[in-house]
Amino acid sequence: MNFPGIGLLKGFVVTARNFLGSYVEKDRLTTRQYPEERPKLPENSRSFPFLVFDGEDPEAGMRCVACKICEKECPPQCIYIIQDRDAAGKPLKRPRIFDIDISVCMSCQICVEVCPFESIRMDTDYELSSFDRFGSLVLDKSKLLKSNAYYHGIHPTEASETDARIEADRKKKEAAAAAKAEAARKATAEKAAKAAHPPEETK
Amino acid sequence: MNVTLDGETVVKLQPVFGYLHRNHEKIAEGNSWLAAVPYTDRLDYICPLTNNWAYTLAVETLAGLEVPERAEYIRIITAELTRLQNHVAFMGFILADMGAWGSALMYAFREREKILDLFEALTGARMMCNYMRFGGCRCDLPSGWLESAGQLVEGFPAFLDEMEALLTGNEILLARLQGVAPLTPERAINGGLSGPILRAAGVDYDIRKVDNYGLYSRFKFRVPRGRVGDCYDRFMIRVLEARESVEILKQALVGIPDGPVVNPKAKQRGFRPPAGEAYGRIEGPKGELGFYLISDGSDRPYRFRVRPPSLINLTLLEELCLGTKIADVMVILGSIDIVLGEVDR
Amino acid sequence: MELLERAPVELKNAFLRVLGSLGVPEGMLAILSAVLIIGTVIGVFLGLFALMSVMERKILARVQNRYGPNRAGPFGLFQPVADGIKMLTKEDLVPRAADKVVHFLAPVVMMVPALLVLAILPYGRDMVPVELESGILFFFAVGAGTEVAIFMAGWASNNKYSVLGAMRAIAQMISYEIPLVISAVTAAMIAGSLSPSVIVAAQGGFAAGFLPHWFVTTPWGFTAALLFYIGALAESNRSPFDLPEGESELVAGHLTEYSGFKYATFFMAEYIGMFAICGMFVTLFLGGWQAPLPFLTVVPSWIWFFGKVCFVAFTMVWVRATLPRLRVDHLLAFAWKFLLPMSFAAFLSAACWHYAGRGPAAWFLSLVVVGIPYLVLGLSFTSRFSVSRRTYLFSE
Amino acid sequence: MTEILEAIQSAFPSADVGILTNPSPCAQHSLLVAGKDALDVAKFLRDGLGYDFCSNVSGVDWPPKKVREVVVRKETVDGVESEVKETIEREVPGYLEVVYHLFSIAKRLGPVILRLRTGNRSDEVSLPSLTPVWKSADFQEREIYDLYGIHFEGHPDLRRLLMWEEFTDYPMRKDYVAPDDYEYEPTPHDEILAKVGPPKEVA
Repeated sequence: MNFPGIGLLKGFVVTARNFLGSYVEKDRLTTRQYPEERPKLPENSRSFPFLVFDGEDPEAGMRCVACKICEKECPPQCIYIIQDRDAAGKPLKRPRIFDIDISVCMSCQICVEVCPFESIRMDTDYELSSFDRFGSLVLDKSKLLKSNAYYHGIHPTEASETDARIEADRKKKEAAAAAKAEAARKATAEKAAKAAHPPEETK
Repeated sequence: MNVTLDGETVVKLQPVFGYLHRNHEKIAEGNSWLAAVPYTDRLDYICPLTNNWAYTLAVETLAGLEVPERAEYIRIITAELTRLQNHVAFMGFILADMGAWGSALMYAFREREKILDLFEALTGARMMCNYMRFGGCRCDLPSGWLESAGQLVEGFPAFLDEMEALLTGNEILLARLQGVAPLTPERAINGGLSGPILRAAGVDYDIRKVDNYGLYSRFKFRVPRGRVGDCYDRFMIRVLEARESVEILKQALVGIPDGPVVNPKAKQRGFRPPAGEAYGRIEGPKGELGFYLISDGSDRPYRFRVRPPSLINLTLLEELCLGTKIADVMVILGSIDIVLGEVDR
Repeated sequence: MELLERAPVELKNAFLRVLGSLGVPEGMLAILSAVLIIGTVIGVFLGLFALMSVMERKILARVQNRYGPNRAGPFGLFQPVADGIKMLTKEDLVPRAADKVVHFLAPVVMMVPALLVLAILPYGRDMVPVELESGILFFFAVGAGTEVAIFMAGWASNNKYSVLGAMRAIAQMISYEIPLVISAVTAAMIAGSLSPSVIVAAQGGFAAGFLPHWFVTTPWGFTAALLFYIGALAESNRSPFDLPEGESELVAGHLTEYSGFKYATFFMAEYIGMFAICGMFVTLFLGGWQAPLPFLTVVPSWIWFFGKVCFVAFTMVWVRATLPRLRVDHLLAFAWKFLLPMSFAAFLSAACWHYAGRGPAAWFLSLVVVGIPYLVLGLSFTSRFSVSRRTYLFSE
Repeated sequence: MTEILEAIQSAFPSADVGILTNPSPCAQHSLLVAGKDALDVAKFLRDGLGYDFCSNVSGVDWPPKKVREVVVRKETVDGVESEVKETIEREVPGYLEVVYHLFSIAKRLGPVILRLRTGNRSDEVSLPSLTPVWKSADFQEREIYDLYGIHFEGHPDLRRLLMWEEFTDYPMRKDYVAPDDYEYEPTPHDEILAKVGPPKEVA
């Protein structure tokens, strides 16, 4: 049986230690003074999606080919894509309209995972408040497109991995193309050879 | 809740639900299998990672998918961290329900914040993690993560000691909790209670031990259970469970092997499990979290059912509250530890 | 220093002399003097209230490892101004079914006794606004008026939470008034007077050259002080006795239907009442305006008084940050089964101390007289629940 | 599973119980029980076999569906026997189903899955409530009543759980059409105000 009141006194000691400790120990005061102090976000941190483009010109370097996989897979269906067409009405491999309604988006990153062209990625910008409930929260292509350099700035590891993968893909494709060209060249060479050496030689 | 009072004594109590209802099950049935994962985060938003695990476990049971060993370790680590932060937050919330001006709550959140920082470093989001995938996890641990998790786990018992010094001997807290709404094991089982509440009533039933899902059979840990089943036992069981979680974490952080984190055979996009049905469940921090899935072989679930521990633990609320004082109702509700996102779905 | 000690009184007198030399009639001067005193006291306490409302939040925050308000002005000191503006510009809501007259009067009735009781506190050497022979009696008699106000607020709001809060408030305040008064009477008995000034004077001087003669240094005085402190917490509806407000159960209790300036008035009255009861606590047990050590007597007496009041108020915040709220039946059981017998024990102990000659032997005698009932009552009170750790079963 | 079925059949020879196999790799087969025997079987499962923990109760909607079957008929036309393949479209009537997942706490067994089916989806929608056997089915059966419209006979307090009382449809049925205006919610607020009348003057 304890002396009555001891439990209460222990509690008072704990709170007093926290009161004094908050002036001395730094790790007790975990609050950040937001506009002045900004948190250093971990690399994996994510807010809303954006589109990556290579090089300088957003339109030219756009990786998106308007395949609409992200539009289909997006759980809350917040992505809206219309494919671009040329003057003849032939579909082009780029979107004419690419909108993301970030008031609906739930930052789940599924669009990033399903994108086969490494085009859509997660941003880390969290200061997106606006006075307009609908208009300014729908991000269109001009607001969504951000350079690969920006992507390297916010997710360095992931971006270099992506670049390496794209590079590998390109090399593979080039190799395939080269092989194909080689094969084609060989074929023509053989044909030429055949033409050069008339059939009678094989007799 | 509609509470009928006689003076300060409760004579009738009817919980009223549905203010947070969004028909999660219908949404999931209209989406692909993969797209249901981020929605499970929003069930019990205090502990998203265990929700992810329960759903992926059910899908893996349904499709017969294997999970690589490293992924199982990561799942156990994140689930036990989730349990820690849930139980710690519980200690704070029940004190706030008792009117203790949030000191305990703030200490609890101070520690919880550190765990959430770990989650953010791993998954990219603090609460809506969306981390687990069919047959594994989405990405591997970032470098240095295990070390910082190890540091946190090392320091955690000291924090639990501090909380206990503040709370468990406190005479006012004892008077408020002891003897309030005791529960017999038979009623608890019949009422479908699960998790810490069931064990507080003296029932030795922990799904981690019973089903041996994941790799829990490799870890040495104890399952505490109470003798009285009152609010104080429910409180203490969580404190003890948090200590056991620390033990599991210590073992898991040392023993984690190298390897892939996701089964390469598992297809995430356009995932089509074979037709059939499966019920998968895990021991969530709040109780038995189960998913009942029926597949008709297409790319979206035919039936997607959540067994929400928070809702079913409320079954006996009226029984527990009858005859108590109105102030006890808050404490009893707090001791059941519900999250409304899961109750109403 | 002596000048500073006399400064408030001398300033007033000088001002009146100037007015007198300007030909203001004698009767007018007396009234002006009173008005000056009242204005100063109310002004000081309103200032204290403003300071307290921000300091309380800062202390609570620090206990909880937060910063607290630090945006409005330097260190957040203009927070009360911002709060005041917010409160004044808010809509004043009156429920449709409320008793509008009583609803309106309740905050006023709350404010009046809180201000009246300030009259009899001795703020410094020879600084008592109203020198009443039976000041203590006046204090408790008038102070009890707040109960009426709380019940008025609860009843007139016509709201279930308010009525429950008001019911709790009445039960709680009446129960706690008894131990409060009896422990106050203990001090009055030893001092031999109901006048606050005499009680403070009785605590003057130092034993062995440095130990102050404050009543709190004796076992009976310490017990009575503790009881008075607990009673004071309950009387001013402070945590852990904030059942009438009980925000996790009753929304805001009797304050549920109040908003805007009426709410602010309630809030203000509660804090000023809290300061008043802290002042009474200091007067009765902490030696009023007496300095704690001989060489510190050079510091003006009123600074000591307000310093002690602020210290007591700080401990009240500390208590609030630490303890959960009691349940209503525990609350009443605690008052009637523990506090009341303990206050009688303190009373008896004080008598023993007095008749045993007030020396060290008397000190120990009174410790025994008060200690035995404490152990018996405390253990019987806590035996209803097991304070020792329960054991739990583990399965591997 | 078969032992359980045999135990049930030996206890209730007249009971209409069968096993429904589950093609999934997990092989969680279930017991299909007719509504009239459900209460007896449930009591036997609880008291006789120790399945004391009813974990999960879910409703499933099986709307009527068209099944195409290829039937081979022999036809004799003009003395020549020929095989004619004919596609018959047959309509399988729909029904609602309740699935109970049972576990045994003491024996650590489970899940035993119990399925009850209604006659159709419109008028024969009552099933016996198993809440008297397992209290834990209380809220879940209410939820199924709310979302699927299965009427549980013998339920102590069958009201809507998640939707509001005035709501008429059953949202979890497969043929439920969500309204366009999600935010519309009929509140009786205006009616109450009309009933109360103009504010009363206090003298």
